[in-house]
Amino acid sequence: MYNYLSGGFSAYLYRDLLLGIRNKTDLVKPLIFFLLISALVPLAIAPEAERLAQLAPGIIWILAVLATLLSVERLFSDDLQDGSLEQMLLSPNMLILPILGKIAAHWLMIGLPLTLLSPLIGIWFSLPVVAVIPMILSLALGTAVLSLIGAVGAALTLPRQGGVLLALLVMPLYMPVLIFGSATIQSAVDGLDWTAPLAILAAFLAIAIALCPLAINAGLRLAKNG
Amino acid sequence: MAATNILKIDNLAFERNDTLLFEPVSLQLNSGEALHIEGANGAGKTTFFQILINLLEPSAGSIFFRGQTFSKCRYDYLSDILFIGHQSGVKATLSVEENLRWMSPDNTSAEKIALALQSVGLEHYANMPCYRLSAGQHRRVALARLVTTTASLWYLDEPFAALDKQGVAFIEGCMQQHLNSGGAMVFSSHQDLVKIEARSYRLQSYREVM
Amino acid sequence: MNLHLQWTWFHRLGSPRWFYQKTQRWLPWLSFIMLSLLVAGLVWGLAYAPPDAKQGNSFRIIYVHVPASVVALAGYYLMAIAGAVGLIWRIKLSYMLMRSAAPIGAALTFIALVTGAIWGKPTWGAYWVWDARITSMLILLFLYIGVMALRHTYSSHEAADKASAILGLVGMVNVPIIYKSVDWWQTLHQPATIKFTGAPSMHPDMFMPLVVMIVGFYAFYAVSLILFTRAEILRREYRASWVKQLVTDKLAEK
Amino acid sequence: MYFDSLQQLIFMDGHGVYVWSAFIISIVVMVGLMVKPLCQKKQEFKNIQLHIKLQQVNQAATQKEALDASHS
Repeated sequence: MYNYLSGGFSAYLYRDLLLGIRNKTDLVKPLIFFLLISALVPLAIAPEAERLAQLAPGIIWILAVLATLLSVERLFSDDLQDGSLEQMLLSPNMLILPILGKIAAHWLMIGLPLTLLSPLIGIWFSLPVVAVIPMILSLALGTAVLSLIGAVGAALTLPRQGGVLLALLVMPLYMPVLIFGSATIQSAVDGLDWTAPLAILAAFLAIAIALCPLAINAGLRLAKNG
Repeated sequence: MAATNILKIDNLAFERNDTLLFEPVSLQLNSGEALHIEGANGAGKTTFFQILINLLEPSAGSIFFRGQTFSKCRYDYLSDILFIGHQSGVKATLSVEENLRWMSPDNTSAEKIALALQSVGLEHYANMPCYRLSAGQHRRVALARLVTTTASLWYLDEPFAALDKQGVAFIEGCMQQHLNSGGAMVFSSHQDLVKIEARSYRLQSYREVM
Repeated sequence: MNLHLQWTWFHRLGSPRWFYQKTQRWLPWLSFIMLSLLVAGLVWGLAYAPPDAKQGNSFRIIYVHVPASVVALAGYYLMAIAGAVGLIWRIKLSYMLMRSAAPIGAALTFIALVTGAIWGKPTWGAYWVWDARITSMLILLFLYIGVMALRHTYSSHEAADKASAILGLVGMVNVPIIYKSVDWWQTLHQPATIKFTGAPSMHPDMFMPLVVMIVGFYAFYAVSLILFTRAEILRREYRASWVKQLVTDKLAEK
Repeated sequence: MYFDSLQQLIFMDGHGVYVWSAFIISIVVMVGLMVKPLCQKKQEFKNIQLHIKLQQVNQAATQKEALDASHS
């Protein structure tokens, strides 16, 4: 069993997953949002397969960004309110591992289900079959980057709890992920080489794993001072 | 057993919005001693605790733990302190036992957990999710840590808030035992303590020199 | 010994009082340099430089658009570095510089965006085209606004300073990535027929006024930054005896 | 000068509206960036004057109190 003192990566990963499973509604909200908005798109544009397929890569990625943004806000705020953030910051170990553990849990609960749901959206939008695997891969890597960057914004806006400010801070930083994520799918649709943009997404993930926890650590320490 | 110096604070000051929050603090704490931090509301008691537990950085002054500067013994220090603040750190969706386990050190035996729950009167609630508990019971879950902890330096910020007589007696018992076994503690409270002998230190809110 | 001297110099540099008194003397000189450069560049660019072969006279907008975007981008780095210096060495002055740099940078980014849009009309026939530079500028504007807005999250300005500094650093790592990504995205979708820049291939008669304007904008940036920082110093250091002395002296003069 | 007359300089073969509006907007914003901190500085001076005055009043009051106490 885990505790906050020895609390490394797996302790926080396990705990956040457990909390997520117990609060099922919070878990399902972003996914429902993802599905609902996807269903609105054909109604708002046109039910023509060709046009939808053209827009699909972009729309899927915009929805992934919005769904992550919607959920990342609460990554630390519950912990701040009930005092467990304080206890986490008191852990003698490096805070980077608990932070990564929490983000990994967030990705497992938001990014991964989105990724798994995406083929369904692909079918709705008549996305060519060749693009499905690139889409799944790009979403899997990209949503992890989105969670990491979003967590930086969530940590910095903790005293006032996110909202529009969180979106303002995080959206510009999401831009490269959005570009290369949708480009991966688009390249596959156009029959081009889609591994190059995917490799760049992987590079973003590597950079984000290395740097984001440092910023999050520094940001969380300010929350109490707000 | 000779009393050893556990904590030494030298001219500790904290600035918020370029104003000192309290008059600089200098004090010492030896093993077996309890220190009662007093001060009017807004004198910065909670902030003072947050500096002690390394959540906030002091603007000036230094803290020594067992004779070493803080930066040199960060790991030892943090693994040897227990902090219970205003917020309990209890997760509503986890059960009482799960919460206590999370907040207790490694290898705490099942018996110890059971004992801790019993001493705060929650033995029958072990598997109940915490959102079903009252506010007072919530606090008791957090305070059950006093039984399971192995830390030698306790920081308790208003431990008696929202507790009935029984609860107060329980904490006083834990504190006494901790002091007898050579531990040390810093706490704040609005209530007068009956049993515990404690030195008191009054935080003075800072007044601008004209 | 030498190191020690440098260290004290560094700390003197970090003192708001030192900065306030020094810049008092620098300001007239800097303003003079700024005005002469800007006026010279403006007259040269507007009246003497030859028009572009393809774009005609509308290309003269380059003399504000490019300097504004160059300085706005450099300003972001300056802001982030000032924040980092504040975080590492805990120098209050450097936080003040960071705070002052944000609105100036945002305003310059705004200039770059508006002039870019105006330039777009005669060149592309539309006020807004998702050109790489303009898109990057738009993102830069959001980054600046984010740094400015983040302050209000914190009630203590020590925490606000640190948070802005962290955000600035995160942005600094990201800015080159964003620029490169947008460039790449641009080439992927619509290779622009006419690019705004291409400075090295420009004719010297067109290029020289641009250089003068860029240097002039840097001088303007310095002057504006100093003015903002001086106001910020007064705002935060109102308890310091030298500030009180300054104010009473000023009263006595009147 | 590249242009033959002032009129041509203003008109710029039909591009004058764009060029001049771009320059005028830029100049207005830049002047604003110089004026705003100067106004702020003026305001700060006023605030600090007020602060000093309040301090003096407080000081006088405490001195008077001390004096009264010693007399009685």
